[in-house]
Amino acid sequence: MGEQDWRVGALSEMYRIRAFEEQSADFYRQGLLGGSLHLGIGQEAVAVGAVGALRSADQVTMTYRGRGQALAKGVSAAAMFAEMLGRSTGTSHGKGGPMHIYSPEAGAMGTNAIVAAGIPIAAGLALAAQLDESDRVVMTFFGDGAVNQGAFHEAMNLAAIWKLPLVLICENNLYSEMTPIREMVVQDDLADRAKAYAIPAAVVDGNDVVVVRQAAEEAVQRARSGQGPTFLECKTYRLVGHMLGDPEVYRTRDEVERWAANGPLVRLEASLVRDGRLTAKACEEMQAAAREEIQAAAAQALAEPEPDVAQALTHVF
Amino acid sequence: MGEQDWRVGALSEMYRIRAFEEQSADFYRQGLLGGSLHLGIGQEAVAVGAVGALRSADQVTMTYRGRGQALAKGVSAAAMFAEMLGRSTGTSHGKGGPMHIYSPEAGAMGTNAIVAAGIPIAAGLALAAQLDESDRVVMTFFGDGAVNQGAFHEAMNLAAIWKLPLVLICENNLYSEMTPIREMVVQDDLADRAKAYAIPAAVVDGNDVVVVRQAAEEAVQRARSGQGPTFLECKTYRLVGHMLGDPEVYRTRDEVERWAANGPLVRLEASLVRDGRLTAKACEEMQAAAREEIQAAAAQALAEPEPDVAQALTHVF
Amino acid sequence: MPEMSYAQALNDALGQALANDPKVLVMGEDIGHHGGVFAVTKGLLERFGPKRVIDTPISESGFLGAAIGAATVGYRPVVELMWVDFAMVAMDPIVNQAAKTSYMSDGRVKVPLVIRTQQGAGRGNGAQHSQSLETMFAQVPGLKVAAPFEPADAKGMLMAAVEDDGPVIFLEHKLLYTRKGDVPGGRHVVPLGKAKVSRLGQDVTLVGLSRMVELAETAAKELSRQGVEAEVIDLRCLVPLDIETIRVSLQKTGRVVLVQEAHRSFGWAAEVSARLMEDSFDDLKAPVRRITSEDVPFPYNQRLEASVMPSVPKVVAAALSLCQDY
Amino acid sequence: MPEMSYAQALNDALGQALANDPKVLVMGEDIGHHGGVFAVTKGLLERFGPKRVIDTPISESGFLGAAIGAATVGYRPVVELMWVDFAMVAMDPIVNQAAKTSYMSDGRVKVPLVIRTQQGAGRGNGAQHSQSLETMFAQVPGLKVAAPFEPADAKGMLMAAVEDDGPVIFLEHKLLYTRKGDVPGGRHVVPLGKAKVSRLGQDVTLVGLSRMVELAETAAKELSRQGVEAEVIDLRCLVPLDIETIRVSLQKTGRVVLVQEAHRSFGWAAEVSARLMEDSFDDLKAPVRRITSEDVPFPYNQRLEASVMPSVPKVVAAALSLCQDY
Ligand SMILES: Cc1ncc(C[n+]2csc(CCOP(=O)(O)OP(=O)(O)O)c2C)c(N)n1
Ligand SMILES: Cc1ncc(C[n+]2csc(CCOP(=O)(O)OP(=O)(O)O)c2C)c(N)n1
Ligand SMILES: [Mg+2]
Ligand SMILES: [Mg+2]
Repeated sequence: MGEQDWRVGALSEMYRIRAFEEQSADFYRQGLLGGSLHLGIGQEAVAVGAVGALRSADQVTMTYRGRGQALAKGVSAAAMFAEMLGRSTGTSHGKGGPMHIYSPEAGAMGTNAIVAAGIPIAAGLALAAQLDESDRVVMTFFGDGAVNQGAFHEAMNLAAIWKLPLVLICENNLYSEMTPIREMVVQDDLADRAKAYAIPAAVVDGNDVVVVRQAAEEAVQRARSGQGPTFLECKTYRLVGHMLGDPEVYRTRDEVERWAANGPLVRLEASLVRDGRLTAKACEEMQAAAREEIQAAAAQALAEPEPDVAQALTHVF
Repeated sequence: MGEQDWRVGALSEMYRIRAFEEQSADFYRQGLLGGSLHLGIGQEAVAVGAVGALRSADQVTMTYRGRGQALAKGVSAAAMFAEMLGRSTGTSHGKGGPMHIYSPEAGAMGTNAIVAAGIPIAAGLALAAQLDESDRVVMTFFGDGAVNQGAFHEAMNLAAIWKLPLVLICENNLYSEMTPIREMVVQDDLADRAKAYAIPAAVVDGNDVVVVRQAAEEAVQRARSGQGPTFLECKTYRLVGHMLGDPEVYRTRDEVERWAANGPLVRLEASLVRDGRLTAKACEEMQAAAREEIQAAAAQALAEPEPDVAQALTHVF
Repeated sequence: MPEMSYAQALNDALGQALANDPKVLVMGEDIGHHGGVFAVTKGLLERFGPKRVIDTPISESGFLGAAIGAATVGYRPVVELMWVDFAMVAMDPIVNQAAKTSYMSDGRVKVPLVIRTQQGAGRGNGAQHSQSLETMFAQVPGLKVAAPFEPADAKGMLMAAVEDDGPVIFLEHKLLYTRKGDVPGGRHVVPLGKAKVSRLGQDVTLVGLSRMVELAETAAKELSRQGVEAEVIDLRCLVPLDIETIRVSLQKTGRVVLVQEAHRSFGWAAEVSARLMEDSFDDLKAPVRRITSEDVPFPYNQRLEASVMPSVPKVVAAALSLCQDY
Repeated sequence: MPEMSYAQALNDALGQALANDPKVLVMGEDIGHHGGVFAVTKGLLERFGPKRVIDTPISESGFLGAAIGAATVGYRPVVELMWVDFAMVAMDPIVNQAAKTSYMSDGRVKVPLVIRTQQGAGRGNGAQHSQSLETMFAQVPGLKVAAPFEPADAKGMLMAAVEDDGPVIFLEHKLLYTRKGDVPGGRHVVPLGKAKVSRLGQDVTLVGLSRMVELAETAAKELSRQGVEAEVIDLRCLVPLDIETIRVSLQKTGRVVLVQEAHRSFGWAAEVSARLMEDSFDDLKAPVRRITSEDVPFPYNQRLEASVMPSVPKVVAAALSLCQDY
C-alpha cells in the first residue's frame, strides 16, 4: 500500500472516529445513554495508526475509551450505537453498554471498565494464537494510569517469558481521570516499564498517525514472526474531559488549546495538504461524508427496538 | 563498629539462625508443628547482613521463610518457638503460627503467607515513618518468585513516587517452590525490575555477609537520609527443600552440594579464620553456644502451656 | 440541625476526623486535588495538606496494603476505593491482611483502617460498575461492614468507623449522594452494629440496607394506604449484625420482608432469614421473604436493569401476600 | 471399578480431558514439572507436553486473565490456584471478567474455564491458608461452584466442569486428597447441580458440602446408635443449587441440619436455610440448624482450630436436639 493511499484512508477513518465520538456525546447530552461516557477525541491517531497495522483476523482488547479502536478494527458503528442506546441490535443486545463492546467477528474482544484488566486477557488471546500456530497478532490498548496496576505487570512478564505475539499500546494522554501521570510515576517515559521485562519498547508521537503506524507495523511484524511482544508508548492527549461532565479543573484551557493545535486530525490534514495529496476542500468533504455515514448509523440505531425484558435473564453462564 | 567486631557477631547470629531452623525442623519431624514449614537454611547471610544495617526502631516485613530475619531483628527465639508450638507464650499466643510472626516491640511487623503481600505493607510502614518525620527505615524481604506478583510492582511504584524510606531485599534463591526463576523471568538479574521505577538497585552475592551488609548499609543510609528506596537482589540458595517434605526433584544433588560448599556459614568461617580473627575451634565453640542457647529456648517453649480454647474467640477485630 | 446531602455529611465527617486526630489520613484516587469523583473529599486537601490527604496511583492493592502498614503503627487511614467493583483487584489486602492481622497477632497489631467505597445499580453503569458486594466482606471475620442510608448516619457511622480500632468496610451508595437530610454538627458518632426502626407498624416488618431502605419506606406508605401498617428497619450494618432489633419487631408483626439490592442467592438477606428461623422460629407467622436483584450480572439497558432489581411494587406485593396468606 | 484416591481421580479426569479434547489446557504454579503440590497434575506434562500443561509464574491475576483470553477463543483452560486463599489476589479476573463476559456479550463470547483450587482447615495451616471461600464465588452470577466429596464425584464433576461452556469454580479439599473410593474408568461425567442422597433416613436430614459430608455421615452412624435415623445429603454444588433434593428429604424428615465448614455468618448454609423457609415453610417441624465454623479467622494451634470448627459431636447434638425439642 503506497503512503499516499493509506494516509488518506487514515484521515477518513479518523474523521469517522471523531464523528462517532461527537455523536456519542450528543446522545449522552440528550440523556439517551446510561452510566458514564469516556471519549477518545484527540487520540484518533493512535487508534487508526495502531489498528491500521493489523489484519482482520488479529484481535484487540480495549478500555472504556476504546470504541474508536473498535471502529477502526471494523466493528459496525450502528451496532455500537445500538449497544450504547441499549437496543436489541446492539453488539450485546443492549446488555453490555459502551464499556463492554464485544464483536468477536471483527476481532474486538472487549472494551473493559476495569483499568488494566484487558491486558492479561490480551496475553491469553496471544497465547491462543501461539498455541494455534496461527500468525494472528493481538493488540491491547490501555492508558498511562494503567501501568500502575499489578495486572499490567503480570501480563508484561507473561508476554516476555512466553514470547507472545502481543503489541501493548499505552496511550499516554497525560492524565488518569483527573490525576497527572507525572505525579504518579517518576519517569518521563512509561516505556521504561518495559525494561523490567526486556521487552522492546518505543516512545512515539501519538498524535502523528504516520509514526504510530510505522512503529505499530514493526511491532506487529515482530509479533507475527515469533519474536514476541513490543510495548509502544504513544504520547497523546484527550481534548475532552475524562468523561462527559468532567469540569476539567485539573488542567488549563491553555494546555488544552496547545494540544488542540497539535491534534491528530489537524496535523494529518495539514501534512496531506502540504504534500499536495489533498486539498482543504477535499478534507472538508471527507469529513462531511464521515459525519453523514455516522449520523446515518446513529439514526438507524435510534430506530431499533429495545430488547424484551425477558432477555435480562439469559446468557448468564 | 570495627569490621572485626561485627563479622564475629554476625557469625554468631548466623549460627543462631541455623540452629533455630534446625531445631524447627526437628519439631516438625516430631509432629509438633501444624501446617508446613519453610526454612531459610543457606540464606542466613542475607538475614544477618541486611538486618545488621538496621536500628532497633526500624521495622521489617518478611515471608513464611522469614523467622531467621525476625531472630536477627531481635525477636525472642523462645517466643517464636512457643508460637510455632502453639503455646500461650508464643508471639501471638499460638494463634498465628510460623507464617504469622508479629513482634512490634522488636520491629518485626509480620511474616506473611501470601507471596509479596508484605511489600505494600512495608511501604505503608515507611510512609508512616516519613509522616512521623522520624528517621525510621523499613526493610522488606521477599523471594525471587515474588517479583512476578502485581503487589510487588504497585509497592515499588509507591516507594518511588513517595520516596519512601524503604529497603527492598529480594532473596533470589533461584527457585519459587519447585520452579526455577530462570523459566519465569527473561533476565538474569531481578534487579532489572527496579529500572521500571528508577529505583537504585544492586545485585550482590547473598552468601557473603560482608557484601550484603555493605550494600544494606548504603541502602539504609539512603533511606534514612530521605533519598528514597533501594532494591537489593541478593543471590543466594536454600540448602533445604522449599518446605519440609519437599522431595527436591527439581534440582540435582550436585547443584545443592556446590552451593553448600559456597554456603554463608562456611564462607564467613573461612574468611575469619584466614584473616586470623577466629580459630576453627573458636568457631565451633561459638556454634555450640548458639545451639545451646537455641535448645534452651526450645526447651522453655516446650514447657509452656497451650492457650485456653476460649482464646480462639478473642481479638477478631 | 443543618440540612446536608449524604455526600456533604460524609465530607463533614472526614473534615472533623482529620481535624480531631492528627493520625487520620485520607487516601485514594483523585481524592485530593479533585476532591473525589463523588465530591466526598472536596476541600480536604486544601484544609489539611498533602501529608494528610494523599492522592494515589491506580494501584489499589498497593495503596491498601500501604494503608494497612501505616495503620499498624498508629495511623488511621480512610481509604477511598472509587467503586466497590475495584475492590476485586485488592481483595488480598482486605481479606487476608487487614481482616486477619489483629487475630493473627492476638491483638498485638491492630489495623484501624476504613475503606470507603460506593456501590449499587440503577444508573446504567453496566455489569462491572453496579455491584453490591457487602456480603462478600461480611463473610470475612475481622471486618466490620457498614452501609448507611440517612445522611445523618452517613456522618455518624463514618465517624464511628474512623474511631474503631479495626478495619471497617464503609459502603456508600452512588444514588444516595444527593439525598438530603438533617445532620447534627460537630462530633456525631453513631455506633456500628445498631439497626434503626425508622417507621412503626404492627402488620409486617420491612428490613432494608442502604438505598433499599428508601424502597421499604415508600412501600410502607403504599401499604398503609391499603390498610397494612409496616414497620421499617434500616439495618445500617451487616457486621455487627443487629438481629435483636429485627427479632423484637418480628415478635410484634410475625412477618418479615427483607429488601436486598444484591443478587438474590447467598446475600445478607439469607443470613438474616436463617438467623430469624434459628432464633425466632415460634414467632414466625409466615416465611421470611426476600426481595432482591435477580441472579444475573446487571444489564446496561436501564429498563432491563430495573426489571432485575427490587422495586416498590415488588416489596408491596410480598408484604401483602404475607399478610393475606398467613 | 478401580479404587483411587481423590487426587488420583482428579488426575484421571484431567488426563482424560486432555486426551479427549486438544483445546483443553492445564495451567498453574508448579503443576507441570512438579506435578502440583498435591500431585493432582502429576505426569500430565510428560504425557501432553508443555504446550498443553503450562507452568506459570506467581502471577495469579495475570495467568487467570490469560486463561480467560484463551477461553474466549475456544480453549478450555483448567487453571490451578494452589490454595483458595490466593484467589484473593485474582478476584478481578474471576468476578469482573470470567463471570460476566458471557452476559456482557449476550452470549457471543463464552468463557469455558475451570478454576481448580483446594480449601479447608484442620491442618494447622494458619489463617491465610485455611479458608473455605465457596460462598464468595457462589454469590457472583455467572460462576458455577462445585465442591465434590467422593473421589468418583471429584472425577465426574471435574469432567463436567471441563465440558461446561462457562466458568466453573472447582473446590477441592486439602484433607480429602488421600480419601479412597471406587472411581469409574473412562469418560465419567457427573452433571453439575445435582445433590446426592448418600444415606437414607426419616428422622432428620443432614446436609454437607465437601469434607463436611464425612462429618455428616459419621454423625448419622452415631445417631443411628441412639435410635435416630438421619438422611445424609452431599450437596456437591452450590451453583446450580439443588434445593429440590433437600426439599424432598425435608418433606420426609421435617428437620434439617446444615454442616458448613466456612465461618458461620453469611455462608451457603444461610441461603439453603432461607430457601427452605421460603419453599418448604409448612414442612418444617423445627428450625433449620447450622453447624459451622465460628466467625473467627482460623487459629494456628490445632486444638483451638478444632474448637472453632464443626465436629461430629456438634452435628449429633444439633440433630438430637431437633428431634427431641420438635
Ligand atoms: C481497577 C480500577 N481502578 C480505578 C478505576 C477508575 N478509573 C476509571 S478510568 C481511570 C483512569 C485511567 O487512566 P488511564 O489509564 O490513563 O486511561 P485514560 O482514562 O486516560 O484513557 C480510573 C482511575 C477503574 N476503572 N478500575
Ligand atoms: C499469592 C500467592 N501465590 C502462591 C503462593 C504459594 N507459594 C508459597 S511460597 C511460593 C514460592 C515463592 O517463591 P519465592 O518468592 O522465590 O520465595 P522463596 O519461597 O524461594 O523464599 C509459592 C508459589 C502464595 N503463598 N501466595
Ligand atoms: Mg490517561
Ligand atoms: Mg525463591
